[in-house]
This record gives sequence, structure tokens and C-alpha cells, in this order.
Amino acid sequence: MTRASSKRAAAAQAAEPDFVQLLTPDGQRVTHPEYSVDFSDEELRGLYRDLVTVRKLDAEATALQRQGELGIWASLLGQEAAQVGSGRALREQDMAFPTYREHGVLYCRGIDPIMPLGLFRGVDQGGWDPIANKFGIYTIVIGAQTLHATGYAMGVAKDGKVGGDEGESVIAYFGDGATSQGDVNEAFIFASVYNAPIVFFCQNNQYAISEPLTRQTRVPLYQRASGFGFPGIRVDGNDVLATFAVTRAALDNARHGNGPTLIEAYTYRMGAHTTSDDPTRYRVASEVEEWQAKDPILRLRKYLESTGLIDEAFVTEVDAYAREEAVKLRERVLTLPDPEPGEMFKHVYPNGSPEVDQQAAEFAAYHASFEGAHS
Amino acid sequence: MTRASSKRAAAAQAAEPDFVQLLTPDGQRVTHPEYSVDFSDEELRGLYRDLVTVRKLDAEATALQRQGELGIWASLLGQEAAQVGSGRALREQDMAFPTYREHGVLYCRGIDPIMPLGLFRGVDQGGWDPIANKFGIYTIVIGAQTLHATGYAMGVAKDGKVGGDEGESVIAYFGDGATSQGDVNEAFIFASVYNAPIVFFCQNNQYAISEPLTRQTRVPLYQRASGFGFPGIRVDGNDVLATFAVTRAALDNARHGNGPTLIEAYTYRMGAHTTSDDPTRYRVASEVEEWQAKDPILRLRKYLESTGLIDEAFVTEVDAYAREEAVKLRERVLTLPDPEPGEMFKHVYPNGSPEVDQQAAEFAAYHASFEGAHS
Amino acid sequence: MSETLTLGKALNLGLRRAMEDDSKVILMGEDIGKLGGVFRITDGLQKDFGDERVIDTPLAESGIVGTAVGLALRGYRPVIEIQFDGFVYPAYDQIVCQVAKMHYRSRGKVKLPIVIRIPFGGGIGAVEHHSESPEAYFAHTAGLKVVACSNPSDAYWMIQQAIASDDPIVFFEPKRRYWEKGEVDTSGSLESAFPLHSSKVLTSGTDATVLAYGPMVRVALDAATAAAEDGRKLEVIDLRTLSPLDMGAVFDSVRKTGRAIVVHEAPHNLGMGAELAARITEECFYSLEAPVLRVAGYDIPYPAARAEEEYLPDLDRVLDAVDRSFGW
Amino acid sequence: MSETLTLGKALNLGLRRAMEDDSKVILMGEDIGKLGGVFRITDGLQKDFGDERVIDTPLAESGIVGTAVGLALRGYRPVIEIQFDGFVYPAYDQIVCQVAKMHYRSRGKVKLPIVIRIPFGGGIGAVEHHSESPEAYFAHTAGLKVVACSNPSDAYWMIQQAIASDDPIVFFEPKRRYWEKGEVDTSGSLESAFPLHSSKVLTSGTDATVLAYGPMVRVALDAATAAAEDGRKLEVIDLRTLSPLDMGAVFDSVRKTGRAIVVHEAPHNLGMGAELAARITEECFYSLEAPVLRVAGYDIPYPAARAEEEYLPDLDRVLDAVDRSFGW
Ligand SMILES: Cc1ncc(C[n+]2csc(CCOP(=O)(O)OP(=O)(O)O)c2C)c(N)n1
Ligand SMILES: Cc1ncc(C[n+]2csc(CCOP(=O)(O)OP(=O)(O)O)c2C)c(N)n1
Ligand SMILES: [Mg+2]
Ligand SMILES: [Mg+2]
Repeated sequence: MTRASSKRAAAAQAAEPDFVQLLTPDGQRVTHPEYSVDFSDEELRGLYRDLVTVRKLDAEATALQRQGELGIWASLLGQEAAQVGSGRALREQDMAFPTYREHGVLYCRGIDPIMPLGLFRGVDQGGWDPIANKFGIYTIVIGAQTLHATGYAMGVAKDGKVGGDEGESVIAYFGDGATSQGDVNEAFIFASVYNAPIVFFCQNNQYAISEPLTRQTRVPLYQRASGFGFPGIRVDGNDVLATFAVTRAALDNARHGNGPTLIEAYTYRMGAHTTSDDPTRYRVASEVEEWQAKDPILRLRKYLESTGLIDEAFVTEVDAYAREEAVKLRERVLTLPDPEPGEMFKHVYPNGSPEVDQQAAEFAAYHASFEGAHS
Repeated sequence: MTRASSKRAAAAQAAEPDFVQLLTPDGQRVTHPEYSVDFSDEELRGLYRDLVTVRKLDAEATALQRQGELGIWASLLGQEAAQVGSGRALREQDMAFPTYREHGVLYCRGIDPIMPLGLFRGVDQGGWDPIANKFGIYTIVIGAQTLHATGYAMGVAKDGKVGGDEGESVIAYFGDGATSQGDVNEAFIFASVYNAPIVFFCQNNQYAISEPLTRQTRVPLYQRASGFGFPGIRVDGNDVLATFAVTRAALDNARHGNGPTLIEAYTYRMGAHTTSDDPTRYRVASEVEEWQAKDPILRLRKYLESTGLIDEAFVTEVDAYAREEAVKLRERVLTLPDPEPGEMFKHVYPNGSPEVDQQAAEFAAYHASFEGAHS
Repeated sequence: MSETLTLGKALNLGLRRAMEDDSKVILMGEDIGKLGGVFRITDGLQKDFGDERVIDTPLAESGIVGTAVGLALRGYRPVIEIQFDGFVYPAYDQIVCQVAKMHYRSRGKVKLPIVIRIPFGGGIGAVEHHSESPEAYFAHTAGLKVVACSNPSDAYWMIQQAIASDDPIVFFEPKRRYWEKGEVDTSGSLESAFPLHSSKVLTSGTDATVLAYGPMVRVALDAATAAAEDGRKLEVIDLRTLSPLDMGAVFDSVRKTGRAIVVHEAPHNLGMGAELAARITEECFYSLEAPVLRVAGYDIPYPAARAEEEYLPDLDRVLDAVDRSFGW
Repeated sequence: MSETLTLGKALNLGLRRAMEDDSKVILMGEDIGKLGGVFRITDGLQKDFGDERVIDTPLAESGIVGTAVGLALRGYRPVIEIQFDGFVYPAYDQIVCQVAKMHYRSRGKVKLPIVIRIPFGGGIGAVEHHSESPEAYFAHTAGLKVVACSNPSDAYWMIQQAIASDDPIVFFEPKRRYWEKGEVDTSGSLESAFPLHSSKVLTSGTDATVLAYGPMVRVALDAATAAAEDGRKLEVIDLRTLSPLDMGAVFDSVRKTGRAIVVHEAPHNLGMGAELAARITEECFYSLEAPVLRVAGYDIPYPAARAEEEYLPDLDRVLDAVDRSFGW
């Protein structure tokens, strides 16, 4: 279904692959026979603010890492539209399962952006409540969260929370590389067999660390879905409007009991894989430049400017706002407390363990012996 | 491609699913726009002999198990055509990776049927040379062998042994249940990415022990392939001619360097999963009866009889031949030697291990102490 | 109310009672529905609780455990059946990296009350992968608790305790004992039952301590009986909990006897016996008359069925170890 | 010809030489091509040997190991890089059930000369799953051999020996030592190199034996230096081979010193220390002045980076154990 229709959209944009697009790289609104958005002016401005803010926060985190304040950082640079578009498409009752890069989705969920910084600073390993936040803990083992999301969605169905507008949907984020993991394919199977209310949201940013997409597949990733018995669709992941439209439709479809969808958000990782990575070893500058021209923020700005929805004052105000948010984030990161001595022994088991208790006690006594030596 | 064309074939046979068929359940030869066979009369008679013989040998093994001579037996009853058709499609240079049920393929490879009986008797765990036999050791962990097959096929390509009629192909056998394993899906990915010369041959016998196909998928299994970037096709697995034609074409395609194919051989497990299983707990007799009417041997016999290629004398002769083979098999099974005392310590490592040697020595000394006590 | 039950039936009743007690308890696994599992441990449960609670899953162990994590996040209490010991490994990543670590990762905000049932051990004449004893792989993993039952009464109570516990638990069932019978007193409450993470002294003795769990408890008890004929009194302890280990009774016993023998089917190298030997030696150093001896599977892959008798620890090997201990 | 090399570079040269020596040697892994691996251990090898021999694989560890089995059946000698210790578990099934057992299953007809390289251990300030020490999971598995290198010279020779061996070998590399330098004599042949499955006495001493491997060897050596200042002579043994263990030098040492301390990063419970303690006690029962003590990671998931210093065994903890041993 989606394939034929999205082909038409692609025809208008020869250089682009076959995907759903509502906003071209140069800021032209185009229509799509199946997908549309009806944002108010205020909402459109809000999307712009989101995009700019998540990019700025991300840049701040990168800077913090460079200055030694974070151990590592996985930047979302270039993927802002994929994350804000899908993140804003979630309804309040929906549940998201991220990888380690979904800072933009987290922001759209209304979650304090400081939340995952402890992990990257090395003071904890996440430590938040996924249920209270409706946002899973960052998952580092590639693909594992797609099964968790599927199980959660099976539970939603078991609870009878599908079938209407109030139904709950689940979204599982993962990368192009992740599609090669057995777990992701098993998640497709369980989701399909149990008709779970889930959207598999693959950010195809063209790379798994250094490996280009061709190391994972020889056909477009969205096509993977049909053989598992549910629809797959590719969207321009640098187009926040199209990403929103497609994700919203898939989530609503799921909440109404119509089962899973795979969305391939076609985008690009503009930066390094993480701050530990050196992409110059494996990709050419010209490729990055090509994608620069498809920047997700620039195109929205052009569009909003051309329609008079925003002006320079607004742009300046948003920049200032984002900068301020970034400064606040920085300040708070610097005060994130290191783990207390011996804190590592906590929360190994809900019911505790005498063995851990004993080791904690020995640890305490051992360290007290040094204290004694010092005094 | 194959989908549209096989639909046409299916139209002629309303009760059957969408698959390639060359011989109907009542023994009518039908044509297919894409697939055909050009067997000589002798070859056709040979196929009949194969089918009858593998069924008879299988029945003998089941009987041996009932009499306590085998620990367990996984019967191929009902799947003879899928196995003989694909097994005969292999060329000499091709390599097969079986599950635990491919006794019919093994037979077609010209391998002594006693070979796997040690495993089911419990005197060894296979113990044959997969390379010398061009037939992998039976694999019990579901799906694992599909990766071995893919790696082997990658090696074939690396060796430059693809690209002509003399090219080598690899076939990986697995069941419908196996398609849910991560390993099988990863095998699809590796095979596709490296364009390995492999045929994935799924015998969809409708059950994974007690679980019907609906527990593994909600769409036909052959459709799984396209999302991985290679063709999938469904064949009537109870039709030895169609199975041969489709498998031969896929193998030749692979050996010429055109990469993988998934074949779903649509068939039925007429017996229990293994001799330990009780299928009356999970399926109704009427279903089994329905499939009885599609018996793979009966239809070939009808066809050969109707065309005058065989007569009663031939049928009787083949029965006698098969019975004789079965008797020989039985006799040899009964004389399969139990493992020597301490043999279990052998072949743990190619280079041995002082730890294993020490345990073997202790074991020997310990047992010698009993000998001493007895004398 | 005491009944004579097989160990398998005791598990079945324990599962049933757990499902009655808490509607969030769900069962997941391959062939556990109509078939009732290949060992019939879930017999009749899908019929009575429906297929929303007794779930025949796709044939994918990682998928089973991974979706169980999600179901637990959603508030369910999944009880997974792994069909045979040798088929747990595809799920190993989800177990070790997710089930074991999510509580820690979340600083205690997430609980994953998942029970992973594994029929384990040999002695049933099976083909490869059907007779393994992988308990050390799990006991070495922080964040998991690991238990093994050895008799019908424990099976009945321990499975319910495991399901009621908020800790993720790998629950080993001695498959070759499924058909052995014993008395089970099904009256009383879970709370008053013998605690889950406690070892139990089964026979008291003064000459040597024999530690066992799961299928080897029977062997240890038989050895004690045989040794008694030779005038040696063995103290048999059923460990029951493999992680955490409950060493109190063990140390008391070894301090008394001065000798300890550990028996398990799992390979010798880095098996539970290694840890027990190390701990006992550290704690009871001056009480030991001989080193802790291990009667275990050999360090080879589990052999073909017709060699398994040679492989498996038996009465004679235990008695031989007792002799060797006395000969030290 | 002696050069000063980092451990990482020594591995790189060792891999290069192995590839030169045998055209059947191929490398497989994630990001090992253009990137040269996240630790650059395969730097330059794809450029020089081509992408048919240095293979960037799909992101699927089970797939990597499973296809390596097939490639080995086809006559290749695959050397796999697992990107980090914590990502080996998806391949666990293929490793434990296939790599470890195929030779046995085939009664010796199949050899799988596969090397699985795993950068292991902590101390690099990483996020979760990047600092684990899973060696016991493999050492407990019959059919696998397991080694760990600790210095550039061993790295250079051991990787070549492992690749040349027909046994399947899990090869642990101490990732936090990748950048440490040492002298490597690259002259001479593999055959004349110190044997792969042998432990090595690094410092001879009479007061206590310290056993370590991989990243902890450096810590043990530092402890020996520090202890010497207090007048205690520690005998440090680099185990090098974890399965099979090479206990000869260990027993000799403990018979001499009467005291043994095992150091590893892996969790205490069922870690290598347990097996070493059990064996040493059994063999050297009457020589021991104190029980074998273990300085190990705690039985908790690997903690957040800023707590890892607390978690990891260090000089002080080793010395403390030595003190405790002497205080017994
Ligand atoms: C099971 C596993 N193997 C390897 C890794 C190491 N690793 C971390 S990120 C990554 C690449 C992921 O690529 P992709 O799925 O495309 O996501 P992206 O980082 O591009 O967002 C790899 C190989 C891991 N985290 N988990
Ligand atoms: C990893 C794994 N899980 C579970 C099993 C137990 N088991 C053996 S056969 C089987 C069903 C296989 O079904 P299918 O793939 O359809 O093959 P069939 O037996 O029908 O030929 C199961 C679950 C196994 N052998 N391996
Ligand atoms: Mg990517
Ligand atoms: Mg089947």
C-alpha cells in the first residue's frame, strides 16, 4: 500500500529514495496522498523550538564530554526530526523503549533532559523509572529493547487497553544496525503473532558505527516487515512533519488493535557514532556535506520563514531559549553527585541477598580501616 | 515473480494454497509456467523407489524405537516427497545441512542409512564426517545449522566455487518452528549481504511439536524472504516433482552466483513429532485424514500407474526391496556397539587436554578397582 | 492435607495455586498449552486459565525471555518454561544482560519477578542438549537467584515461593525425578513454608558432610544409607538454593564432621563444587580433616546416552569419595 | 628482533603475521575493516588483506559465530572479534552448543579452529556492558579452551598460537592494557615460543603465591613490589591459560609458600578463584598455612564507571589479602 503511494511523492524529488515526505530539503511543503498533518501555527513553531533545543542540548552534552565531564556521549545530530517527529506523535498514554540515542524523544516526552546524563557521566546506569516516565531505560545491548517493547505491548493487549482512541501504543526505537540482531527479528515475530500494539521505529542513520547500511541489508529496511505479516513504511526522517504523520498514524493504528508497523526513518548520523568514534576513518566528507543540505532544522525554518510563521526575532529568541536550557543542563550535570562509597552494593536484588550484604559490610570495614589509618 | 506465477497453478486446485505443483494429490500431472521436470522413465521409477524406501526405513526405525532399540526417533512420515525431491535435486558437489529429521535427504545423498542411527540409539551423537559425506551432522538446537550452512556457503564463494555449472551450492534444512529463531533470521541476513550460494529449505510440516503454524507466523513463511532481499517460493512439499524442480532451480541459481532462495515446502507431519510425543493431545484426527489424501507416495504411484510406467509387479518388487533394506538396517542397528568404557573422554579437543586425560585416567583406575574387586 | 504426588505433579499443583493466588501470574513457553509441556508440568493449566495466561510462544527462547521482561515491566509475573536445559542458551543474553541487571540499572525502580523454569540434568537416556546442568552459568551471574528442588514437597512449595518473590529466579527442576513420588503437605501458607533460600539438613551424621541439590540429592541419600551399613554416618544437606548459597548449616556440619563431599552432575571445572569447596575451606580451615572433594560430571560434553551412566555421579562414586576423604 | 610495542599493536602484528602465514586465516567482526575495530586491533589489515579476509559483518554476534562455524567447516580459520565482553552473550548458544561440541559430536572428524577474541575487563570508565569479565562462563564449558594475555609479548605470541591451534579458543584481551608498552621479541618461531597452555612464574618469592591473569597481572606485580618493601616476597604467577588450567607451577609455588591469593575482576562467586582454590586445596592440603584467598569483583553487576575503582581489585586489596593470609 504505502509503497506505491510513497513512490509518487518520491517522483517529485528525484534525488531522494522512495519515502513519505511532506517537507522538501529546501523547505517546500508537498502533499502525500495518504499522510498529512494539521498543525496549528503555534504547534509548528513549537516543533521548530523542539528541534533547535534538542540539537543545542545535544551539542552541550558533546561539549561536556570533550571537557571530561561525561565519559561518553552518543549524539543525535542530524536525527532531530526523526526523534521530534516521532516523539511528538506519541500520546500521553503511550510507552517508548529507546536505544542510547533517543535524547530528542525523551525531551518530547516532557522528561527533564538531565535524566540520562548520569549514565553518560558514569554516576549511574540510567536509574530512572521507565514506567513512571513512560520511557524505558536506555538500552545498550543492541536490539534487546525491541523484545521488551513487544512484551510490554503484549501486556497492553492482555490488559484490554487497545481498541479505541484511549488505547495504549508502544514504540520501540532501534537503528539500522540493530535490524541484523536475532532479537529484533524475534520481536517482529512475537509482535505479529500476538498482534501487539507496537510501532517499530528504525532510525536508519546509514551507519552502525563504521559499517554502512550495505553490511546489514541489500534491500530497503522497511521492506523487512511484510514477510513478518505487518506493514512497513519508509519516511523521510529529516522531515519532522512526515515523521510525525507516519508515526502518529501507525501508533493510532496499533492502539485501535490493528497490530504492528515498521517505520524506517531515513536519516543520517551527522556526527560521530559516539564521542569515542572517528568517522573520518570510514566515510568521506562529501557524503556528510550532501546530507548537510538535507538538514532537518533548516528546512523547517525555511518553510516557516517563507510562510511568515516565524521571523528573525523568533529564531533569535529560540536560539536564546535553547542556549539557556543548555546552560542549565551544563550546570546541573556538573553537580551530579558521584556514587556514594559502597552505593554499588545497593539494588542488586529486590529482596536483597545475604552474600551481597556481607560483601558490602566487608567493603565498609575495609574502607573504614583506611579512614582509621588516616586519622 | 514466483508469487504471481504460482498463483496460476494454484487456481487449478482450489483447495490447495498458493504453491508450485506439478502433480496433484490424485496423480494428475499439471504444468507450471516456470517450473518443469524432464525425468526419464527410469528416473521417475527411481523416485518412486526412493519414496517407498525412505518411508519403509523410517517405519523400521520407529519400530526399533518401540522395541527399545532406539532411544528416540524423529519420523519423516509424510515428508518423503519434500526430502526426496530436494535431496535428488542436489548435485554431487553440493553440501547439505540437516536438522534431525532429514533421513530422506541423507538417503538420496547415497549415504548408508545406518549413519544417523547411532545418534538415536544413544551410542554416539552423530559421529560422521560432514565434509566427506557432504551432509552435516544432525543438529538438534533449532536453527543453528542455518548459520553453519550460510558460513559454509560464504566459504564456497570465497573459494571462487560459484559462477558456473560446476559451482557448489549449499542447502540448509529447517522446520516451520525454526523460522522464529533469531539464528535463522540472522542466517537470512548474512546470506543476503554476502550473496552466499545457499538455498534455505523450510519443511513447513504445520507443527513445531504441538504448536501449529499460527504460533510462528501470520503470513505464509515463504514471504519472509523478500524483506531480506532474496526470493521466496512455496512448493507443494508432497509433490516430489515440484519439489525437485523448484529446488534444482534454486540450487542452480545459487551455484551460478545469484544468491539465496527460500523454499517453503508445504507438507505435513503425519506422525508424532518424535516417538516421545503424543499428537492426539493437540490435533484432531480429521486433519490427519485430510492430509492422508495428499499422500506424496500415493500420488506418484497413481501417476506412474496411469501412464503405464509401473505395474503391480514393480510395486511389489519395490516393496520387497524396501522391506529388505529395512531388515538389513534393523540387523545392523542391533549390532551397533555401545561406547567402550571411557570412550566418552575421547575427542573433546583436537589437541587433547591434560585435564581430560587426567580424568580419563582416574576413571580408568576407578573402574579397574571394581574389576579387581570382582576377580 | 498430605498427598502422595510425583515431583512433576507437585510442580503442576504449585503452578496452579500460584495462578489462582495472583491473576498477574502467566506462563510462557513452547508446547505448554494443549500439550501441557513435554513433561506435562503445565498439564491442564491452559484449559483452566485460558491461553491469555498459559501462552504457547513462538519457538524462540530469546524472544520468550525478552518479551517476559516487557510483560514484567507491564506488571505481569511471567513464569517461563525452557523446554530442556540445553535450549536456554539462545536466551542467555536476555537473562544475563536484562533479567539480571534491570533492577540494578534502574536503581531499584524496576522489579522483574520472572521465574525461568529449567528441567535439568541427565539420566533419561536422551540425545544431545537434553541432559545438561547449566546452573553455574547462572549462579555466577549477579542479579539472578538460582534454586533447585529435589523432591515433591519442595517442588510444590519452592515454585510458589519463587513466583511470589520479586527477585528474578532461575528454577532448576531435576527432570529425571519428575516421576518420583513423595508426600506433600499442601496445607499451610507460603509464608510458613520452609524458606526458599535455605539449605536443609536431610540426614544428620557425624563422619562426613555430603552436599547435593536437585537430582543428586537422591544419590547422596542412598550413599548415606549405604555408608551407614559400613558404620559411617553421613550428614546429607540439600542445598536447595545455589545463589545465594545458604552456608550456615553447611559450615556447622563441616565443623562437626571435618569432611565434605560435593555432588553434582555439572562439569567439575567451575561447577558449584568449586565455590562450595572454596568457601568451606575458607570458613572451616582448621576443622577440615581432608580437602573438600567433588564428585561431579567430567569436563567433557555430556556424552551419548549409552555412556551417561559412566558420566553421572552415582552411589559408588560418592562412597569412593567418602573413602578417599577418610584416607587423607 | 625486539621492539617496544603496545599490547594492542602486538596483537595487530600477531594477527598480521598469522594472516601472512596461512591464507585460510580470516578475520570477522563488527567495525574491524576500515575502522580497524573500536580498539584498532585490526588496524590496516583490511587494507592489506582485502575485505574477503577481513570481514565487516552484520551486527549479529550469533550470526558471526554461527557463520564462522560454517567457514571453519569449509576449511577456513576464522578469528572473531567480539566488540566488547558484554556483547558476547547473543553468541553464547553457538559457542557453547556448536563451537565447543562439534568436534566431540563428530567423534573427532570435524575440527573448528576458531578463535574468539574478547576485549575484557574494566578500568576504562565505560558505560554498562563494556567492562565485564565473562571468562568463567567459557572455562566451565568443556570443549572450549580459554586463554588470557597480559602483556605485549604474550599478546603477540599467544594470538598466533591460538590461531595456529586446531582447538576452538576463547582469547581474552585485557582492554585496559591495550595501550601499555612492553618489549616484544618478534624473532623466532611459533613452535619455540613459550607454550600457549602454560602458566608462567613472573616473580619468584617464598612468602605467598599470587595468581592472576589478564589485566590483574599488572596489579599482582605491583603488589609484589609493594610487599617487597615490607619484606614479603610474593611469587606472582600469570596463569595465561584458564582452560585447561596449568597447575604444575602453581602447586609447586604453593607447596613452597603455603599461601595463595587469586586475583580477578570477575565476580567472586564461581569465578576462576573458586576453581583455583578448590584445586590448590585438594593438591596442597598439608602445605597450606591459610585458605586460598580471593580478591575479586563483588557479586554485583558491574557498577557505574565512577564506582568502578571501588569495584576493581587493586594493589591495596591484594596486599590486604596477603595480610589476612598471614594473619590466619
Ligand atoms: C549486542 C551488541 N553488539 C555490539 C554492540 C556495540 N555497538 C554499540 S552501537 C553499535 C552500532 C549500532 O548501530 P545502529 O543499530 O545502526 O544504531 P546507531 O548507533 O547508528 O544509532 C554497536 C555495534 C552493542 N552495543 N551490542
Ligand atoms: C533452541 C531449541 N529450542 C527448543 C528445542 C526443542 N524442540 C525440538 S524440535 C522442536 C520443534 C521444531 O519444530 P520445527 O522447526 O517445525 O521442526 P519439525 O520438528 O516440525 O520438523 C522443539 C521446540 C530445540 N531442539 N532447540
Ligand atoms: Mg545506525
Ligand atoms: Mg514443523
